[in-house]
Amino acid sequence: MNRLNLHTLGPIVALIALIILGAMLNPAFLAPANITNVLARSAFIGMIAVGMTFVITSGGLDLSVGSMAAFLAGVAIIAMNAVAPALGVHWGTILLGMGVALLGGLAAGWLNGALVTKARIEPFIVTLGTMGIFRSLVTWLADGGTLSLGSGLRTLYRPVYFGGIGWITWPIITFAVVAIIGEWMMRHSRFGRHVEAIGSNERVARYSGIDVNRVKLMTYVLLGLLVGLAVVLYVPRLGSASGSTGVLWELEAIAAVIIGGTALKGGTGRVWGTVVGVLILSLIDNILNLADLVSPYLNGAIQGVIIVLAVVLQREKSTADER
Amino acid sequence: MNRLNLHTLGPIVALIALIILGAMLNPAFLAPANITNVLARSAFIGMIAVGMTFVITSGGLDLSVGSMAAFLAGVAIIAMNAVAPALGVHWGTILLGMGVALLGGLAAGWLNGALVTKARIEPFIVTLGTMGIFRSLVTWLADGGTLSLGSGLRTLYRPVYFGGIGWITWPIITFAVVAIIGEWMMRHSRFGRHVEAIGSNERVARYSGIDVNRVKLMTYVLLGLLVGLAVVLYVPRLGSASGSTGVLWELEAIAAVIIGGTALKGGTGRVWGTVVGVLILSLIDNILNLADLVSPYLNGAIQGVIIVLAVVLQREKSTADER
Amino acid sequence: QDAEKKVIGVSIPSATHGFMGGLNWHAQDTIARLGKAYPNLEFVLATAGDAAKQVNDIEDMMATRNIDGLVVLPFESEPLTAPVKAVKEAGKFVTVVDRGLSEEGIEDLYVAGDNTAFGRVAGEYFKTHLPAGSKIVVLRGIPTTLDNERVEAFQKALGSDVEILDMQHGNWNRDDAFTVMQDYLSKYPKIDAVWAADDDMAIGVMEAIAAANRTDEMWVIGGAGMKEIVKRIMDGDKQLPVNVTYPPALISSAIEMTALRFVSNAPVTGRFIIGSQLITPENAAQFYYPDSPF
Amino acid sequence: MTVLALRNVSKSFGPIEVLHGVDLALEPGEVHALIGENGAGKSTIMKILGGFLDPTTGDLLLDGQPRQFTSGPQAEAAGVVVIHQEFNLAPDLSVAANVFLGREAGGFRLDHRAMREGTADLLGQLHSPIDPDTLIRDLSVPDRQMVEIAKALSRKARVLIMDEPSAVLTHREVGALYEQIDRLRGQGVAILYCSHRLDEVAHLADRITVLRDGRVVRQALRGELDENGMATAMVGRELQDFYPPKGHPSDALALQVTGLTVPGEVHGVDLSLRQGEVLGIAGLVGSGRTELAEGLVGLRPASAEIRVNGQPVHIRELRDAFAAGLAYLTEDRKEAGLLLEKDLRVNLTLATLERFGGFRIDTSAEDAALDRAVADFDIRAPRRDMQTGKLSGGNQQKLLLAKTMLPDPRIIIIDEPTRGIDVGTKRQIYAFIRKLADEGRSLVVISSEMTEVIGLSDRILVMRGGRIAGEISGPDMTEENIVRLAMGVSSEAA
Ligand SMILES: Nc1ncnc2c1ncn2[C@@H]1O[C@H](COP(=O)(O)OP(=O)(O)OP(=O)(O)O)[C@@H](O)[C@H]1O
Ligand SMILES: Nc1ncnc2c1ncn2[C@@H]1O[C@H](COP(=O)(O)OP(=O)(O)OP(=O)(O)O)[C@@H](O)[C@H]1O
Ligand SMILES: [Mg+2]
Ligand SMILES: [Mg+2]
Repeated sequence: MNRLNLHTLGPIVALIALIILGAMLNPAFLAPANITNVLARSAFIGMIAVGMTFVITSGGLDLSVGSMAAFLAGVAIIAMNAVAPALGVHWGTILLGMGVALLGGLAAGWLNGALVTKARIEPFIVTLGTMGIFRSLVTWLADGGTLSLGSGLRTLYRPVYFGGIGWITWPIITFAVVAIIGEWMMRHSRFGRHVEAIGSNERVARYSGIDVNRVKLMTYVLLGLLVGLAVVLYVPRLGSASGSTGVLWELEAIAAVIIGGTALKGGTGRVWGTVVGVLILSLIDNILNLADLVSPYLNGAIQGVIIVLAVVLQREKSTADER
Repeated sequence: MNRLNLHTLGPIVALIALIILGAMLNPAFLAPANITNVLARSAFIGMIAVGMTFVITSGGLDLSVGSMAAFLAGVAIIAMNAVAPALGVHWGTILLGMGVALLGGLAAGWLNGALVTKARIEPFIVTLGTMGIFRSLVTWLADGGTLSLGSGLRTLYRPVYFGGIGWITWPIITFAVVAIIGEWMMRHSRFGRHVEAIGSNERVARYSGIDVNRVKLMTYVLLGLLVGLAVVLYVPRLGSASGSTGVLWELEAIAAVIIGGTALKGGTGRVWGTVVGVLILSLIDNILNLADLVSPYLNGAIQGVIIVLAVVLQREKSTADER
Repeated sequence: QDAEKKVIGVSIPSATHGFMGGLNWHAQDTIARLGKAYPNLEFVLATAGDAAKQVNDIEDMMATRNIDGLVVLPFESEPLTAPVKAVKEAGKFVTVVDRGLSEEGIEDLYVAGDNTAFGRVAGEYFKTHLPAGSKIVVLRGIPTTLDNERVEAFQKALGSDVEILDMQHGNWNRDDAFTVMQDYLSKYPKIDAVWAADDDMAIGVMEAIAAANRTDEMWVIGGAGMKEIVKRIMDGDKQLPVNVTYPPALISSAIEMTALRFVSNAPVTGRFIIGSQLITPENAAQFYYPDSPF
Repeated sequence: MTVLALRNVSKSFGPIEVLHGVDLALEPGEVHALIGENGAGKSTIMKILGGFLDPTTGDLLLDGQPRQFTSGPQAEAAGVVVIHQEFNLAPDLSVAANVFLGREAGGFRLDHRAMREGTADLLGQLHSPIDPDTLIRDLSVPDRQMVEIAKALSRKARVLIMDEPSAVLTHREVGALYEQIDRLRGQGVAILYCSHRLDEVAHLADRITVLRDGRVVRQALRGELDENGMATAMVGRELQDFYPPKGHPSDALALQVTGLTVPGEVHGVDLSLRQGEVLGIAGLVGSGRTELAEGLVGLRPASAEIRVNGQPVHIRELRDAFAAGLAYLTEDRKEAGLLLEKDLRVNLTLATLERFGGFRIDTSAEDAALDRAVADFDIRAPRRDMQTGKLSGGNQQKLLLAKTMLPDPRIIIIDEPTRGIDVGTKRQIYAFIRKLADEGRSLVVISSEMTEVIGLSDRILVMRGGRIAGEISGPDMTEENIVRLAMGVSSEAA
């Protein structure tokens, strides 16, 4: 493909620059332990951002993913705690919790998608609404506090986040699989093609016999499912959920998608770009922790500057042909 | 205009429904004091949302307004405190503070606009970046705490928020004036026409000799200026600014714009709709506080449901014509 | 002397409201002070906006900064328990500040305020200073376990003679508190007192009361000892009879004691609970820190 | 044996009825031409046949049976394929992806190769060199049209409905299109063909239906109607003197361009234009005519030395060109010319708003200007406040012309002036162009219709590969000469 020019390489250049910067600041940066940490923690936002890539590519948006994750984590914990006395501290209980998170994600995604496609409301408004709803519900379920997984279950479940094959932990593996499947779907599946077509021009897609509403609905359902999957890996990490879980994940996920080169108005989806975007965002945080800055109050400013710079790199074209 | 059909009336219907609901739930709702409170509180988001209407109509977006407001408030307070010893507790000092807020808003808006138009970065990314930057800067300026206006100045400045003509306080008056001018500009000025044209089809605008970049830049500058104006009225209210000032104002402003019937993809701006949207959002909060609900944890959920419902009302059309 | 370099990590929530701002300030101030006093001590400070970010920060300190000790103010207890435990298991010295972990016996040192006392002391003041049948309103913080503890203790200490008309979340935020209070004032024709539970919220609340011209009708009690509020108590402001301490400076004590462990080999362990005290016009001067941002 | 037919069909949009009791029958193996003035209802008929619109009253008959299509794709499943007057391509997708959109090859995994090859095949049949991997966004207007045609050919059509397929094509591509039409006719496909090029209709059609104001006014078989007859039937009166007489340009130079270079597209072009002159520019698709014009008026980065009335001017952006008295009418009406969602008034005055009031836009002055434009250019719109995108294609083009002329420019560059415009109006526009020249204005007319360039121009430049391949004037202005220069065949006469 001759489309792999500077424009597409932009995010990768930014990523490499960050890696070099990190390695220069602190030699421990490239140690396997740090790499494992960074990759594993990117996994949550990463999987969500892969789903978000499809939603955005089809011309949609989802602001609810962070609250949805908190809500699903809460519900899964409640479910596991509820059956634990009956089933015992047992993988069955955990599988049930996972099932609840995934099915819940499916249902939540479906709700968003149905409101967008059937009730024809702007995705921004729909998901702003459900964002408030999910956030409220988890706060209410937790009675303003924290929902925690029973400690027996926590111990059993823990390896799902911390274990893996050598230093490649399960979240890394899952994220990689999701990213590869996502990239494959965007490029090589009919679904991906239709998602791009809808984002590019919805009327054309409809005239070509594509079931536009179904495809759009599916993007939200897919995203919901991936949020559920992220929750499955998140719960063993912290073992709890509260009203402050997943705050601002939606902004991070959307930012990753856009940094990766997917246009916010839809039409072109780049899943691998999203992965790079997620890594860039995680690395910024990591690097800020590696070095001692003037003031921690300025972290946000440095983060902001780097995000903008990362994107400047990929906007090198366009000045050419049309102004 | 025969375009004043159900579609456009949607938000107004929602507003009236909310007013009736509020009056039914609590008779104090219609008391002048409450009306003054709600209107005056709406003024900040309201003025910002009017500016946001122009940005969104031209196809842009600004996520930084909340942090920008916090930053400008901080800078204005610092400036006033700094000159107070020299100038004294005096209207001159306050006018200087106002000038700083307005000029700062102009500059901040110009920064966003320039990054969007000159560096050609997606507005979402630019303003996500500056959002982090402004927020960090104000936290840093306040040393993590709160910047407070000296109490003499405070007393002098206070009437700018609380005073007015009878129960119509200055924020209400300013908001009304901004809304009217905004609506006028969108409908009757060349600038408004150009903004709509650019959002509708940027290429056509360019081929019509419109200086697309300049107009876009101006929308951000206008928004910045209105953020400055909001700050001028915000500071006298509590006389302070901190890292938590204006958090999520951007979401509220954008939501108000979209509830009001302006399309997120640009092309059609409805300033009066935005005003209605702002009032809807304020009223929801007010009603939730006035009514006795099951649990305050569920406020967010009810808010979400009402926002979605308010928009459902205006999505009645579209299914018609061509397939 | 080239004593071996020791690194102490400090992980705290970021300055999203007044109290945390004060805490951030004290943490930085202490670090700067101790860094000068003990050249062989190095400090790593990280601030986090949510629990997950805080876990990341601690992971990074372990993986890349090779810390010997950790001072942590958990954003939330539950999610931080396992990660802090992992730090302890790696043989590091652990100091937990303010919010206890959900498992006992992990930390070497525990320095905390007393949330229950914070609510109780306030509740007792209301109980003793209001006649039976009085009506009050309450502003709550951001929904968290900590807020729940305070409010429960408050309600328990208050008893049933005084009626709580309403409790809404002001999120420890001046603007939110202002809005909520305005609406309380519209809703309730008679309010005898307000428990704002936090000094930031108290500021918003008082502004709303002043704007409604009902200043004489009710008094307000905040909490945490913000300097402006303490000053007004010192000056004998009628509307602010007292305040309840919850000093952000407790982070300083925690960092200092942890540092002591590394410079003196003194056996520093145990639990230090800094109780909540009532600030009254008489004792206010000793709670007044004019340099702190809080 | 009729495949698809309309029986007594009427169609209303809101209160306005645009078709009145139309009957039409399509036979297999026959090319049926549908002609009529702009806004007569041709596209509407085609959309009804293709399942994109429902008739308000009357029936659609497929194989003699009444049938209701609920959507275009459903009609397509029944073998009724439409090439729309406006493009139906997803700009962010590649050519191959568009051709196979909704019917992608491959099982679980898309078969990119099959689709690429299939597309290359179809384009090959059309003698088009477009690379199947190019994004539609990067194609020129004529190339997009070729993709549309390829896309339609890839569908197994029993009925092929083509709404002005040739309007944006040049000579050579039109030839390839005819070839395919002949092949399909041979295979027994029923073809409904709409065009404003009457020579084309005479050449292709086995049967002609003439529509006027939403009514069928004439049906004829091949040979029964010549071009003149068609025009008369369409317009309802005789048309004479199709092209106005040539003018008498003065010697004063209105525009001098030296060394115009648009990087990668146009290489050092010199041209000059006299006052009162109509200069034609001809060439094949991709010869760089549009780039030349857009570079000249500041719409593309370009370098050149430009003099207007002898004074040097710097044109860096379009506004500079406007200020120097230049105007440019784009060939890309939908993407660059008109705001399809906005009403007529907004579009008309968009480029000249500063003329309508100072601080406040004077809407009544705008309305007056629209009244004048509607009269001058014969714009037929059912309602003034309708979306421009709902105007018929030809009327959109007239609105665009009106918009371009509104600033009263001295030098006017028109890229494809009569694309999709009916004969009657074309004549008006030609007369109008000549009138402008006679008033002392200067015009550059870029056109892919050779008869038009020849009939209209005082002098013709022919472009090839971004350069001027030659200049012809007077009696040398013949199709043969133009083709020879455009294709780079050396002149036999020399
Ligand atoms: N969606 C619509 N809403 C309202 N009016 C419409 C709509 N579509 C078409 N019309 C009107 O119907 C009439 C017929 O339009 P149509 O597009 O069929 O004309 P046409 O014969 O194809 O003309 P042209 O040669 O210019 O393409 C026109 O007056 C047009 O404005
Ligand atoms: N935006 C673009 N990006 C890449 N290539 C383009 C773009 N626009 C046009 N081209 C290519 O540039 C060449 C010149 O096309 P253009 O259409 O401008 O020529 P032209 O002589 O004006 O022909 P016509 O007016 O008949 O289209 C073509 O090969 C076209 O495919
Ligand atoms: Mg037509
Ligand atoms: Mg061209």
